[in-house]
Amino acid sequence: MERIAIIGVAQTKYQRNSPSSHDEMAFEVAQKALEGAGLSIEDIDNTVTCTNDFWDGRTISCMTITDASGSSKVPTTNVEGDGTLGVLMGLMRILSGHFKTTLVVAQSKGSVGIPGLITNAIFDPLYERILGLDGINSAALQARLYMSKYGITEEQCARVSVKNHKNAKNNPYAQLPLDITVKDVLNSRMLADPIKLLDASPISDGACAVILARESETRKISKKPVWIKGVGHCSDTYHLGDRDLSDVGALQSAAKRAYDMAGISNPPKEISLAEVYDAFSYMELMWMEGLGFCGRGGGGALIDSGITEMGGSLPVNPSGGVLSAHPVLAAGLARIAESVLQLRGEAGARQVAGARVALAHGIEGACGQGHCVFVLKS
Amino acid sequence: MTVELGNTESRIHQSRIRLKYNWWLGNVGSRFYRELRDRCKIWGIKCSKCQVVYVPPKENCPKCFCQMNDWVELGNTGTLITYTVVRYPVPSIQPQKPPFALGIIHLDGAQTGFPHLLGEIDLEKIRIGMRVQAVFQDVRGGNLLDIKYFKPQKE
Amino acid sequence: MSSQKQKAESSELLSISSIVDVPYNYNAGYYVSQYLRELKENKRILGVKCPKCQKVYVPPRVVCSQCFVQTKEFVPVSDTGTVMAFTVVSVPYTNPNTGEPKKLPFTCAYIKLDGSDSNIMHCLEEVDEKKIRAGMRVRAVFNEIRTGDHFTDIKHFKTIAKG
Amino acid sequence: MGRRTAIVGVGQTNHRSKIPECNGQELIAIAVRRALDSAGLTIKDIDAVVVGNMDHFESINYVDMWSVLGFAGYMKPVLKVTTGGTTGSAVGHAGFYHAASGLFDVVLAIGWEQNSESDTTAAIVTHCEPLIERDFYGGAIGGLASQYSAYMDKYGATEEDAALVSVRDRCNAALYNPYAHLRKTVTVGDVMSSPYIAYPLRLLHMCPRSDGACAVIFAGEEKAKKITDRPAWVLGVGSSHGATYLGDAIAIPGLPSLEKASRDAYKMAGITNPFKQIDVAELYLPAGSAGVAWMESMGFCEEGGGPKFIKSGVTNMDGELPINPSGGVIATNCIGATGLIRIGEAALQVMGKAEKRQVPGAKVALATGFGGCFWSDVTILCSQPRLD
Repeated sequence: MERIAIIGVAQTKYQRNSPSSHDEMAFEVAQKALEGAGLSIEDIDNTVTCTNDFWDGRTISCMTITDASGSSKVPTTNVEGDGTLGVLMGLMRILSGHFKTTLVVAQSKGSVGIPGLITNAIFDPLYERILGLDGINSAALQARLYMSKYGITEEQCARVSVKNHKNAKNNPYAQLPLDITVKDVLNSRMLADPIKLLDASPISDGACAVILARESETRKISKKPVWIKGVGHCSDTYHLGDRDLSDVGALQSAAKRAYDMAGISNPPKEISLAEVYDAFSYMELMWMEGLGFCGRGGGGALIDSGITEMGGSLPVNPSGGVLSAHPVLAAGLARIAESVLQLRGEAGARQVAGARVALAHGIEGACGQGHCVFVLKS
Repeated sequence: MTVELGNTESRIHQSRIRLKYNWWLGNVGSRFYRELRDRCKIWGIKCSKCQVVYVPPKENCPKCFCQMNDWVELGNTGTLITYTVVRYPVPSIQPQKPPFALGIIHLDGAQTGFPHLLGEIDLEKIRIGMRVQAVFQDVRGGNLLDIKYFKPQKE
Repeated sequence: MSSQKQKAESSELLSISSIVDVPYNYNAGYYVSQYLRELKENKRILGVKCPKCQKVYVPPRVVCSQCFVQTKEFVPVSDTGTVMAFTVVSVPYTNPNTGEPKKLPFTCAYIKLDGSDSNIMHCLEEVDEKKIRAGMRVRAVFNEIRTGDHFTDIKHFKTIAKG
Repeated sequence: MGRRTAIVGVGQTNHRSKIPECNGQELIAIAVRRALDSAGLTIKDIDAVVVGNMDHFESINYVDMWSVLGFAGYMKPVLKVTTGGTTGSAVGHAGFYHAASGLFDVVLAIGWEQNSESDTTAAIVTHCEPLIERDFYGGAIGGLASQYSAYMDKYGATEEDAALVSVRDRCNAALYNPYAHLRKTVTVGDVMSSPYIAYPLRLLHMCPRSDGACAVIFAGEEKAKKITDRPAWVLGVGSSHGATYLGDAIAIPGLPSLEKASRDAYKMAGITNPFKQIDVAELYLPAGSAGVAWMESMGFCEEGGGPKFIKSGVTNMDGELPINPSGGVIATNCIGATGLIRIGEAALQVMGKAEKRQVPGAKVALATGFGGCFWSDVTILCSQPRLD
């Protein structure tokens, strides 16, 4: 694969009920990403936006940010999905040879709608929706099965929440920097057994932008480019009952593709840090297994070992992860942006010392039906 | 008048998207619900290649894309694969007032799970692996809630 | 949810019917909030000026689509303007805001207000297409009771009689 | 660097006003199976999938995840592209970029819509800015009608001019295209005596709403040559999606986005004289008016020359540049599929597989997409990897 780099990133502060409209948030990050890269809008020859019609309450939701994402004068497309898939689309557009520099902008305002209603619409209207399934209770079905099958405890899940909210204290963009204990998590309000309030990510507003460029363009900028070494995406089947919800095959397949492309054979040894899509605490443990950072069922022992803490050999979600800010669609893009900051050595108080290779991960649909994995290198 | 960002509170415009939808069930889904409605029977469909029985049935095998036409009548009983107790309210979409229990049931004779409600059950005593059986509504209209819920099967 | 019958025979096709009703708290953001406040409090229509190309956009927005610079200055525009394009809508459809049938007919018009370089979409009082043409002059009619809502604070645009 | 890419398979459903014997995924499966069969492939040969539709038309969130039942997407890479009416063409372009990037060899692009499941115009209306524009927009019909009223005013075009386009497309569908939804020949008199639905457009000026799906298979050069002797090579793509407010886009009597997108696509393909070099065009014309007002935007005639161009008959089946042999959008509009059907139909023409609607000897075909805030996508396909 031709060398493609990420040369600019920007994020808004993530918060609930942000006073900014969709386009104001999108413009803020688009402009900041350009400034950070030392580029002007004329240097951008195409854009990719990531918006969702349900979350935004608007058909053709990408229209909302067409002007604000700099898409009015250059070819653009809209990936209605996680920001990681937006970057994949941007990457393919450059690799096709027809573009040099792609601006990717993702935004969402969870506070505009009612997440339970919006996530209910993920489920099959013919067979599933009438049961009142939504993002939280479907995750609870998955968590219960996964935990029961592999003997993962609620304490181990709680530890993920404690770690990530603590990490968020070092991230100025995070929404929920918290000093909490495992007991706080276990005693927080039960939403859908075994998921409690502090096992779940918040409702967030926010935007994120990333600029990709082919190698020849990177010479124009002063910032250290961060190279895309591998990428893979994959989906499981759709009906909840047809899936083995404790299985992580789709993630394994996406990761394998990304690792093969990047030449990574021993992920826990070769990867310095990971930013993964922990919409719920148990997910981080499951995704660790799917990404090959431990064996199947090893997620619990992995968090117990402290390896994934800041200062451990494989810090996971130094930013505080999605548990600390969950602007849907932008959330996966934020994983990439945070990984880039780490690899540039610009992650401030959340910097992982000596970070060389980072993994960024996004999910799509209910219970991680779809996954997208990026391997990035300084 | 110059722009001073953050100078005023944003106006919130309350509106909605309220539309009626009518989703076609197709030949396969219609037959499944007709059987449920008219005869209280649950049918699955078998992929002749993968040898997997899917419920609810579908026309195309989700794994090999074969067209499936081998209907299999399933029992009303099964084993609970996983469950949760929903304790928070979401307006207008929940079938019962919380708390209520959701489960995925491995129906006898099928190889896949069937998500449904759990009823007549002590919410604190649900466990994976328990045997459950379908309870049908007296008046049925041809949708998933023609099965009222699954209740624990008498030993 | 309920099921609807198509045919009363063994190959009867069924469907699942449901009203999907999702409330949204649309956030006006900074620029449109200012616009709506001026409408409500001062019966004044605000635009915003691009510092680079000096174009004035109504409604106000954060960015000039052509120059990609942040707009910095609100400028009031006139309540009179020119109809650039229009249609009289008579096709029945559901008003998604209410789920009820949309009241017909209505005239959707694209109006370039004097002092603005962009067009705003609103309705005309006139619904007879024979009495409307592109290039026609119109004036905003404000509601006496205003709530900060673009659709109702401006009641409609009224034809300005010639002469 | 990118590589040459071609279309190797096309499939579509027999589009209708409603198709209750299929749910959405089964509808997709019909198109996918036909596309695979046309290329002699199985689903195992597909390396990645792109899908698109409009969420609120069927009220399904994350359609990429839902759609996998339509093509056995278990353990396949899938993503969704949605850009309004241009969704189908954007899905096609995304399929092209997937294959051209070298990351995937054989890529399945799917557009679909089951418009009979909801009130399409109501769902379209929600694409307007909710605080400023939603209440007064009359759906796509209202936008197109407003635009044509401005065009009529500026260039003296008439409702009859727009009716000619409607007659051409509806008759092509009726006579030549078994997949089309509306297959009834009409006359200018029929169009002009149908009622106004949004002045100056009448019922028979407008497209219907249809149920249907389309699948197009893209492949990188090496694979494409193995799959078929005569693929449809993608020579050019162009895309222009400007504006956030409809007020900024509609009150203009041409289609600037189409001008820009075709200019980009022509440049990439090496086309300098579009009218002469293009043999057949499959255009996203949602109303007869568009078939008049937008001709100049693709460089087919001079500014304001639309009425004369259409009246001359050059765009009829036996003309120099046949437009919409399939009957186009006025005969079939399953919205998320519509732009992809244009690409698929253009591909069939240059592959010589368009059956009764085949334009003899067609080598270069143009396909367009239209939607959103009056946005455009353009695709140029050719029977050879490069222009002569």
